[in-house]
Amino acid sequence: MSLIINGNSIGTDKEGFLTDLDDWSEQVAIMLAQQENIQLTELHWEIINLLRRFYQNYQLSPAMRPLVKFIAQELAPEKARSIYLLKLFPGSPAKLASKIAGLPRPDNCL
Amino acid sequence: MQFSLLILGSPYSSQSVGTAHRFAEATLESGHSLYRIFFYHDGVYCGNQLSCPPQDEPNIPAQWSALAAQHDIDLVVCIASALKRGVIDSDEAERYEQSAANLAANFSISGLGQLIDANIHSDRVITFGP
Amino acid sequence: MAPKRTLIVCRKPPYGNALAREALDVALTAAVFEQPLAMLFIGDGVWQLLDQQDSAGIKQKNHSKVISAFPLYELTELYIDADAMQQRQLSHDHFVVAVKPLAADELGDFIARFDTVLSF
Amino acid sequence: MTLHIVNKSPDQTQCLKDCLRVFRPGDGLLLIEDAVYGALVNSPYAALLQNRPLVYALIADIEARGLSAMDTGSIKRINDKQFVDLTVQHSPVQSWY
Repeated sequence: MSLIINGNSIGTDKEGFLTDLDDWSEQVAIMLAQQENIQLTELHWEIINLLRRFYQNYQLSPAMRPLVKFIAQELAPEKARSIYLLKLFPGSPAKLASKIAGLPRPDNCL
Repeated sequence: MQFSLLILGSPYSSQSVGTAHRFAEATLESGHSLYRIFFYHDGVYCGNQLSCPPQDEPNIPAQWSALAAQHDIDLVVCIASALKRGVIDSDEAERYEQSAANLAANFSISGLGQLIDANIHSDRVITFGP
Repeated sequence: MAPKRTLIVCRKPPYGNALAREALDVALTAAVFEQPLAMLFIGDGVWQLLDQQDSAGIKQKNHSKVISAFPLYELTELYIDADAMQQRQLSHDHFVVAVKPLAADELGDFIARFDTVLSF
Repeated sequence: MTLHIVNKSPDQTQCLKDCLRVFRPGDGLLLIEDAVYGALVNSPYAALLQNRPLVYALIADIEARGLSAMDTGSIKRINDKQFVDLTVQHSPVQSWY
């Protein structure tokens, strides 16, 4: 699987996670989001940038609970709720947002 | 009592895998049950069905498969340990676009949550270090 | 079912063997499943806690960065072998997270309080 | 009471020494695999292990290594089923390797 951006092919796995994390760019994020039928707004970007910071700090793709805690710490308590994240990234927000933010596939816990 | 085992050693490199197998048999002979055997670290190689030992050495993956089939024991290789070491089932092979799968019969590939679950449901979790 | 008290004992230094990192993954998973958990760093395991680790040169993931995420995973029951710390002339300032010291004569009783000990 | 299981020879790793630092009266100690060399009365580590109650060594490992006829002093030799019994009688069980 791959995305084509400006004529360059960018590898992803079948679920859309980047093969090479260094390929990530804002444009890649927009395309990854489009594949999930998500139109990125400023509120999405706020979470995406936060996830990238989380990964930089901890080298982990977060599970829901630590992500929520990190949001409370870094953004605002009212955004540190799974309902808020579900609205932006429906389904499994931590996994979906991690994918769009160019983080590695989270370890399959189950 | 209900036991689960955590196996970390590599078959054919560490005796610990054999010790764990004898221990598993002894628990069953003593009337206990085995809830799950969780293979982590190099232990995941126990799930490689492509092992081809000489005829006068045990086929370790086949031994575990047989024990599991006979006593209905859950054999789980940790997905994070297994995938990077090239132990893979057909679902994961498809996901990662690999040409083959090699997980031995009666093993499943799953996450560390299965170790946590085994701990919750067992009276004892015994670790066999590499 | 009553939650089981589980202790992860870390005895290996980081990087030389994957077990050090794999122990952290077990801890993170237990945290995600909201299982009560404590960790004890003994012997060479205390080296895992050093801050200032920079593993880029050996192309491995940074061990201390993962440990620094522990508070976000609510992993706060962290204990250290005070003797091992002293032998290596380490102080709490060297560490990436807060850990509670246990003296040699406390270790055995401490370990015995748990239902399961997973040792790495 | 804790059961400690050690599987490396005392010269190979710190694990026996680390284990004995946390060992309490009443705890059990089982030597398996390469750790059974430590069970010999003539081992340099005999002083650490002899004449303590509740120290065991696996017979299969003693036999495999050609140590059957050697003196293991006060250390009790047990079989695999007795190994299981020890893990039933003790909690928690900690492995040192």
